[in-house]
Amino acid sequence: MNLVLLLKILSGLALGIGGLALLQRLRSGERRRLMVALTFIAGLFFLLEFVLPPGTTFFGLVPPADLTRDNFLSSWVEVIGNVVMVVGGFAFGLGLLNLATIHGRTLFRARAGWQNSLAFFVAMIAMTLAGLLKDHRAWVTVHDVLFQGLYQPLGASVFSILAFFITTAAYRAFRVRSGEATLMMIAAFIVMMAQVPIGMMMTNWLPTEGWAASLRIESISNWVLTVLNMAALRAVGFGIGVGWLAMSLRVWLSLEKGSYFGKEM
Amino acid sequence: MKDLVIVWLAAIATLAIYSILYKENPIYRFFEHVFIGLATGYSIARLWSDVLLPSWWQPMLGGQWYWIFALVVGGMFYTIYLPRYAWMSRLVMTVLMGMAAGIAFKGFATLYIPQLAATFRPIFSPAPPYLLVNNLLIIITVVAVMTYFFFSFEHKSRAVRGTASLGRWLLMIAFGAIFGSTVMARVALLTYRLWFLVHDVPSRGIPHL
Amino acid sequence: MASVTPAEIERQRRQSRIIYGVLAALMVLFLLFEMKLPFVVGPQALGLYDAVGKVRDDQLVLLSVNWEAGTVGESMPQTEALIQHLFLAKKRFAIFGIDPIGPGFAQRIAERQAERLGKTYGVDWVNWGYKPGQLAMFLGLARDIPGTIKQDSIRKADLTTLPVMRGIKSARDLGLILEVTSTDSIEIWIQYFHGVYGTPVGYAPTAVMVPEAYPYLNAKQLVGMLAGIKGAAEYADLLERNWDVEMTWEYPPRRAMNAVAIAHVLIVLLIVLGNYQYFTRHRRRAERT
Amino acid sequence: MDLRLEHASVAVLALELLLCGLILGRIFAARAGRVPFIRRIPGLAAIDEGVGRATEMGRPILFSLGLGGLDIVTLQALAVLGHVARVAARYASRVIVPVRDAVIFSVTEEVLRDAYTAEGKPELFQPDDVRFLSDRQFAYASGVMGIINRERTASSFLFGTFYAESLILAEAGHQVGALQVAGTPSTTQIPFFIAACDYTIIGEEYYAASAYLTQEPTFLGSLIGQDWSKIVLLSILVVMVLAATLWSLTHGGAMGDFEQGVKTFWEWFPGRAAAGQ
Repeated sequence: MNLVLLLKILSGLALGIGGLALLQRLRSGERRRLMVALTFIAGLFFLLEFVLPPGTTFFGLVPPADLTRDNFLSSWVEVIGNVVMVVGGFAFGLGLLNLATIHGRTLFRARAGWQNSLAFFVAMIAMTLAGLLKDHRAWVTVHDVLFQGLYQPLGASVFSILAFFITTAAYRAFRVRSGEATLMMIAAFIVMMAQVPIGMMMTNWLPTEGWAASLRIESISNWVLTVLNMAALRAVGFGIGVGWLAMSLRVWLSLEKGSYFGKEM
Repeated sequence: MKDLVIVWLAAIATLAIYSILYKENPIYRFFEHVFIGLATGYSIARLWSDVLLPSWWQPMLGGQWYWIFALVVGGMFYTIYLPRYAWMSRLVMTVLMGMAAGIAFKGFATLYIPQLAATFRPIFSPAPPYLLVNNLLIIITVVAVMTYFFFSFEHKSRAVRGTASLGRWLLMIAFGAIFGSTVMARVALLTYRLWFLVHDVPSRGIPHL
Repeated sequence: MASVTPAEIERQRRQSRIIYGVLAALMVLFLLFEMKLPFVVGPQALGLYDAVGKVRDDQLVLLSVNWEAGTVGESMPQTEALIQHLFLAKKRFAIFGIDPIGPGFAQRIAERQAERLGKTYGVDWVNWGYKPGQLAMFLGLARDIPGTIKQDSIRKADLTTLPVMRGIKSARDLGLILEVTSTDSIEIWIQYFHGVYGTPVGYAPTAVMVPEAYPYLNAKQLVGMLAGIKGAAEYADLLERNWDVEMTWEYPPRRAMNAVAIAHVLIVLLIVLGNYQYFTRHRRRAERT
Repeated sequence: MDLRLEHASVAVLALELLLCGLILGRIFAARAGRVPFIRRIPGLAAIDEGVGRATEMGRPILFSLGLGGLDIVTLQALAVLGHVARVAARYASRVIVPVRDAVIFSVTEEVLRDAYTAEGKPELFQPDDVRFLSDRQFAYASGVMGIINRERTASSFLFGTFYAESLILAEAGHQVGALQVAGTPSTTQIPFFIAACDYTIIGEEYYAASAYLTQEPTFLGSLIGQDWSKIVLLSILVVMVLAATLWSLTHGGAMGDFEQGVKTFWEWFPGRAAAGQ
């Protein structure tokens, strides 16, 4: 790294911190207005990128990268995505700080379960090092042991607990206590049976071609999934889409109320 | 030797997780903490090597000095611990929220309009009759389910009430189908875990003398 | 649903423990011992099996492998079944993927099976390794295979020098594309290979992805499908019935499927039992009032 | 249908302007005093019951925000959290919030702190109750499962974006006898919530939560606007289905040109030549 670059970076840092100090001098009402403005501008960028047709230039000055697909804002979407990813990445430290506080306190005050907190720290540090240094020969073994011996099987085991839970949930939920529960049960039964040979046996005597083939349990299951299920999910989706749009609109225009919004600074 | 350690660690870890099915216990608790520790370490390593190193550190040292501002902006998150400056963390947050909101206009179009257009199907035509029945059912389902989600009427009129409850029934069929179609995938996960315990552990975990 | 009394919670908890125990015990039993459960092979697995048989000698099979450690329990037996069939039926094939993990798994399986069945790397099969899955790469692959892949991933040899690649230049020389996957990567083969060159495409997704594949199957854009572990078991059954060679498995799909099937049976029985209890309890309550 | 909509076409723009106009119009009408009525949503009505139960039993409440990052879905979950926390503060109950995203973490802490302060009990807020667990799906799930079992939570609220871990969280809560309310726009997870929770908020009801809980005119108006928007979508749908049927009858069932027309309609804007090229 050359000295000039280092100086540039350091002065950038000073500039940034100076900027923050200036921001701090804003009065309460100004802060609020600044936030409303920033929210609006941030949303406006994505709105404009969508609304301006491909080929739009910035007063003829900034041409888009691909005239047939992009407008002049399009290439910035990726840049902004990158910046957000990096900035969001720095926030990870907040989570880390929280974990370290909770477990550190347990550990140093030797509260009940301090062994677990110790295990947490050891596992975290070892995995961080192994992950960062996995190309060094000495760390390959550590990485493999931690990754294949613990991390992966732990994840797979937690995931597979779902098989147990889906069984007890089905046992409790699928009772014919109401018309709705019955319908849900019948649909689940058909689709479940269509997945296993024992279920397929029920209708295997039917031909695989012609109209009678559509009475095979796989066909019925497929029909439930691709016609009824698809249509119902599509309709739910339209509602969710409208709700999403409405809430986005409120957030964008700072019309949102509630705990985090509209607070005095 | 390494393989032996891996197999046995994996076996113990698996059993420790399953032990919560009986009840919460110190062994589960221990492995839960180990897991969260490993996951945190894994995330740190991935964050550095997949995000910060290639998208921030390298470009910055490559001459794009202005990437240092990302650190300053990222630092603003940490003001939540300083009451006098805490509002600054909200400043970053509002920008992120504004973005999340602005994306919705495009998202609504690309996610839902193609689905809307795909529903424009004839319900009567000289084409094969079963397709038409399906088209009709799809339209009825979409209309009924959407009616169920109306909020502004207490479903007073009989037509609306009837359509809405039809919508709810159709929804339940759909949910049942989703439930049923997920069972095999989940059971298959468990099957492989159990296979590991009853087959791989004895065959790979016991050294052949 | 949330129960009020601690006694009721404890009762449900005991009940759950019994169910968990029975489920695990039954599945282990069916994994350890080869049970003869009733079994049928569906038309989709059969379609895929027949498609492999129809590949001509001057053609290559492209085995695209895009799965990770998370779906080993479904994707590995699918891959293993297909590789054994390709070797036995003497079809040349190339392993390929859009990230390094899948082809790595497939290579290990192929190496083990090749050793057992006496097949030679570079002659009977090849590993192309992986290429990041941009559209441009796929379009290049369709037009010019050796020019896009350049080297194989094991020996780093120029693709054109390997006997397995003789006469194979573009998508026209591919007799079949098999996609074993846990991500949505099938469309590109359908659109740009089947759609443009008419190359048959076979699909081996995980169980959760199966419903999305039906539109393609109905439109005959896919020659067949292996639906999760069930598909692998069906394929294993077809192999065992049609070939006089013993099949070997790192994870035997027929046994796994037996375990899966017994779990399904248990769930259905539990639902029936639950409803029976519900009715009897209701009747008792009705009699009392 | 395969549409190219990277940029808004005239039709898309017109539709979105109409929907946004309806929503904004209803919001301002409601703010001006025309406060509308909305129907009962059982799952949301049960939220206070869940908090009350925790108070009665003297055990904490668990509130999971799901796996989403900072997006609209999570913001809605945070709004529900704000309500739950205020009711909890009123009755001096604890709310434990396991979080999986560090950006969300800072917002969550503030939402919780504000709720306790607003109820005049800032001293009840325990910073340790907002816990960052892990950004890895199943590490998060294992952590939440552990918390539910150890704290024997009296009620669980599961709001946000969920994936396969939905049933792990819901079933763990069921096992300790928690009263559970779940709400998510992740439709494929709803069956599991229905199976294991007492109340499930389905689909768009999720976005009705703020309106229902606060009865704030802005939200109520927005909800009415959403209803009108859906009527617009339904009308388009019905008209186009009739048009398709008419076309089919007059063209012997050949739908190719009709579909091309629909595609052109949705994709066209000045300057774009023929669609589908």
